[in-house]
Amino acid sequence: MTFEKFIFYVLAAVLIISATMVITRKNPVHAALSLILAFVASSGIWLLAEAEFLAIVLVLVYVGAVMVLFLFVLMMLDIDVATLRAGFIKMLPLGILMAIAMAAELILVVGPENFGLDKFAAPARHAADYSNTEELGGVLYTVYMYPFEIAAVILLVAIIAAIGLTMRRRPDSKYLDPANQVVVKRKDRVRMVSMDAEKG
Amino acid sequence: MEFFIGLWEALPDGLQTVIWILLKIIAIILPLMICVAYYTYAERKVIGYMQVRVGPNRVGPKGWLQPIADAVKLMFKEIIIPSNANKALFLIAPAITLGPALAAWAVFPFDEELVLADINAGLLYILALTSVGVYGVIIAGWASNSKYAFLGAMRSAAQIVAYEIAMGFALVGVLVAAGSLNLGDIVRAQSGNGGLFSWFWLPLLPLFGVYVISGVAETNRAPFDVAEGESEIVAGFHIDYSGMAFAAFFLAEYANMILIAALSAIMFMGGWLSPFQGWPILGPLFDWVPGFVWLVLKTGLFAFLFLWLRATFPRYRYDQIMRLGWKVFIPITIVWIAVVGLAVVYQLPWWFD
Amino acid sequence: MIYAKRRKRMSTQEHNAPIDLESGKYVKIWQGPQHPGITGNMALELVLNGDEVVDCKTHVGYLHRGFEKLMERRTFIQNFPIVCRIAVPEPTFNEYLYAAAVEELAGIESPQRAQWLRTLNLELMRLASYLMWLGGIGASFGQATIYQWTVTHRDYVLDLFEEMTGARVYHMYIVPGGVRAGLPEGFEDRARAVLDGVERLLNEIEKVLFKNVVFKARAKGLGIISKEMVDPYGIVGPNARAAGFTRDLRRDEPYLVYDQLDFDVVTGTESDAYARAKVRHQEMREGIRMMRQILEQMPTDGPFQAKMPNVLHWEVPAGETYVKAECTRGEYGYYLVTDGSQYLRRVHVRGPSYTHAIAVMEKLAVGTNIADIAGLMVSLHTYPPEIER
Amino acid sequence: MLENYLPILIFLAIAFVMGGVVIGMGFLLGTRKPDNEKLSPYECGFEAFEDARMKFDVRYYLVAILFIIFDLEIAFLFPWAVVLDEIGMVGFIAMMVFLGVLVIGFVYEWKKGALEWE
Repeated sequence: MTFEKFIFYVLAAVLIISATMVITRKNPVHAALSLILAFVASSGIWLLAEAEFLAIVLVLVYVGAVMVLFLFVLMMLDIDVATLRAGFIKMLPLGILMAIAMAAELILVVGPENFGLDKFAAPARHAADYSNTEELGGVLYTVYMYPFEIAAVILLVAIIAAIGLTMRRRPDSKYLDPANQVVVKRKDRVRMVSMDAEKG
Repeated sequence: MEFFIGLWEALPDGLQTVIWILLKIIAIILPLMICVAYYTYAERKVIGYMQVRVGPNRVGPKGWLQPIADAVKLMFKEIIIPSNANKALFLIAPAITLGPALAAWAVFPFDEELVLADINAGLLYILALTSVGVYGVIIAGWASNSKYAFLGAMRSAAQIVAYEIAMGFALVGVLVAAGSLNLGDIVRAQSGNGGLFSWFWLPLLPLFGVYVISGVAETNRAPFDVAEGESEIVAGFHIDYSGMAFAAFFLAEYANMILIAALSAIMFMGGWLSPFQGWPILGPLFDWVPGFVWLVLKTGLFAFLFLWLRATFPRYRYDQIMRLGWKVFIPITIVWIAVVGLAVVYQLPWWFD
Repeated sequence: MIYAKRRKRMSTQEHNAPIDLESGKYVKIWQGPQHPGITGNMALELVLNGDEVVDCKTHVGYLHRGFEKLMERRTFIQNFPIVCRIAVPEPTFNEYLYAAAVEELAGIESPQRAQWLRTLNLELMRLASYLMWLGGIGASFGQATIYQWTVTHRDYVLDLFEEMTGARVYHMYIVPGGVRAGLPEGFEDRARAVLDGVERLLNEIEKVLFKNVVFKARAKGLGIISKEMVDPYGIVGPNARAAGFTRDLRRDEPYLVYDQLDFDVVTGTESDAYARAKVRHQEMREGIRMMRQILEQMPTDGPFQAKMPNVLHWEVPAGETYVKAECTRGEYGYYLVTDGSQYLRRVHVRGPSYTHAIAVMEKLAVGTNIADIAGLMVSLHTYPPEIER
Repeated sequence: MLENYLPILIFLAIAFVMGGVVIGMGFLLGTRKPDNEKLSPYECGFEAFEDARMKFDVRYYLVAILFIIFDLEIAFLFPWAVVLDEIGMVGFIAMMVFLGVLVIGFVYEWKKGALEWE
């Protein structure tokens, strides 16, 4: 077993264990932390496949941004696990059915017939100065320009949808516009009054 | 002596490499820790003088041993774990904060050839690691099970939302100008006959400003120290920490400050390059100075700037940071990326030809 | 359009609904008594919705020492060491008011020179207290440097006190019938030097704090006291002046020698934290101007102590009086009742902190961000020891 | 390429071990005399009103969602920045269109007041 393989198995084990913990831990915060660990482990596996850009971006975007907010929402919501579990038994048969269906689909699509080791040769090892990012950039903005622009439109839709769904105003808030605050001059605030003393 | 050489040669190749790497890592971490210790001393002295007082001057000559005394004191202090805190997470949080702050130095080029791991995606790696560091703050705030700590964690998350986009855009500007994610290549792209005017701070001036300010925010320093906010939420996320558990947060904060200062030097101030490179008389005059010295000087400049900022500014409220990030920095950076992009496409002299 | 209207109505209903702590929407949190953002020892019980304060309840009593009762069991002269402890950072106003009230009841007239010395002492105290406060407003917004600067200069002012009275904090200088001592030789020049230093400091603070973008962004619009609020809430002093009232006892009902001094009343137009800070900053300059005049015009010889009866067996005639003066926080009053014996019958001290720190604070805190509570509290300039005496 | 990552792997391991060592040292050297009163949670000198694990109303949900979207956008910018000098004007225009679409979204959220955090 080479060192690389060893690392792969370690990461794979961490990934599987943490992924299992995501759905088994009772405390949602622990589950979210396990999910983060799963992301980190899968990022390591991608790195082993020499996809350094994707690996690091996975950490950067998912661990560094998405999960921070996810974790935060979980911490704040104070989820009542009991109510979540209320319909567990009732829904169990449907759940199992769905799980079997999904598993079957997965096996059909990514099963050994399509993704077996004999179907794919091991990726060629690249030299030390090989830049995965450059390879990606070279095609993404030229050959795949159209899907790339579609991605922009999808992100735009996401922005508009987010605003449409969650925007709410608070008429009672004492919000202050910082722009107005910083333009204040001394004469706006202080006035000197010169008056004669009243002889007491 | 010969025994050791023999022993060394008897080791398998793989182990030799690993030992070499370990030695190099120690050669990075140890000086870094000393820098952190004396950075805290420098902070107290500099801010002391700015506040018309002398700062620490009792332990050792002129207070030079103060950081050592602080470290020893913290080591012997009790680590208190509040009874309703989440014990495991409470103790993991400081390690999560400290780990990335140290590991980010792995790809840092100290000189032309002086780099531990010369990876292509160096900048991305540092960005990814520093974004992981925030988990320490959030987990600490949640695990302490105290409302002030929790408020600190909440603000920390708000802060990321506020500055990280602008910081990312600013870095993209640097990448466009340098054409590489490798930190060494970014420095090499700045070498030219103009000396310090060949560096990126001039063509990327708006991005430079945005990056330095976001860097201060990233390290949780004044005026963006809302996650700690002494007068507001007491000490924020680390309110319940004591002893070495607190020291870990402290070490991480200062290691991060040095990192951000050094990164600013690398990306905008020409890293190890001499400021007089290519100048008629001064250029050859300063040729003998090793690049590492220039890098340290530049890093020191930014490190001093962080202290200066702390002594000068009141604290922002975190919705104001958000306004700053989204309404001021993002428009600036987007426009400037377009400008730099055009300059690169048309190979505008003197920086992009 | 209709949708927008309905939504607006819904949210106002939500706002008017009483705060139901059990709804799980709100969080209760203590700020104080042990909190760096609280002046002195008092506690705020904050109800938060997110980070917005929706309700604020003040808890006082940590510093209750029962001064008013204690004073009824001591002779008139024995009360002197006590009164100055009522408001820790500015004891002199208590000394003056108590002395003035006793003098009025006993029918004693203090000599002219003592009046000048008292005015000088009170104005120095005002300066020292404002210096500390100015540092506090900086520190509460996270600017610790100002605090160090102002405390340094406050120490120089305390040096002057030491020369003048022999003590730095609790001077017990103003006694019934006059003051305890005249000025030492060369005091005027040293005092002028200190005042020049403070004036330079004020110019620097103007640049560093009042022109700072972050300070403006934090303090402007924070805790606005409207003109209508001033009288119902009993707001006095700089807090009321910042709201536009030209109310200053030194001007309106001059006591001591204020009618012989030339000074301006500083008023603001909108009483937010920034204006309150600015008004006080400007009042410090006025105070310095006044002290320069005092040092110039003060009689250098003559008695500083009126002829007094034996104070150890001093029986003050029966009567009652209310004496007031303008302290740094506004109108400060002593109500004394005597019954002709050696002891006071009843004392009541009316300090401005009582209304400012309790009623006004509870009102202004609602709707602000929890980050601004410390700044708001400091901007009202209250002393918890004076609230509960 | 992977050999470059070996030092990083070791460095990461050491960095996190360092974190553990620092805390372990605190436990090893520091005193440890816990008692109920010392460990009891408190808030500014009082006992806390309720558990700190509370429901918390955060004002910046919307900005946070927008943040994630823009973070993804930055991920698209990195490869572009690296290869811009190779792909030239075509790549530049492609990215400007991409950014333009997102700037429309940005202007929209600005005008809608989504960035006004009350």
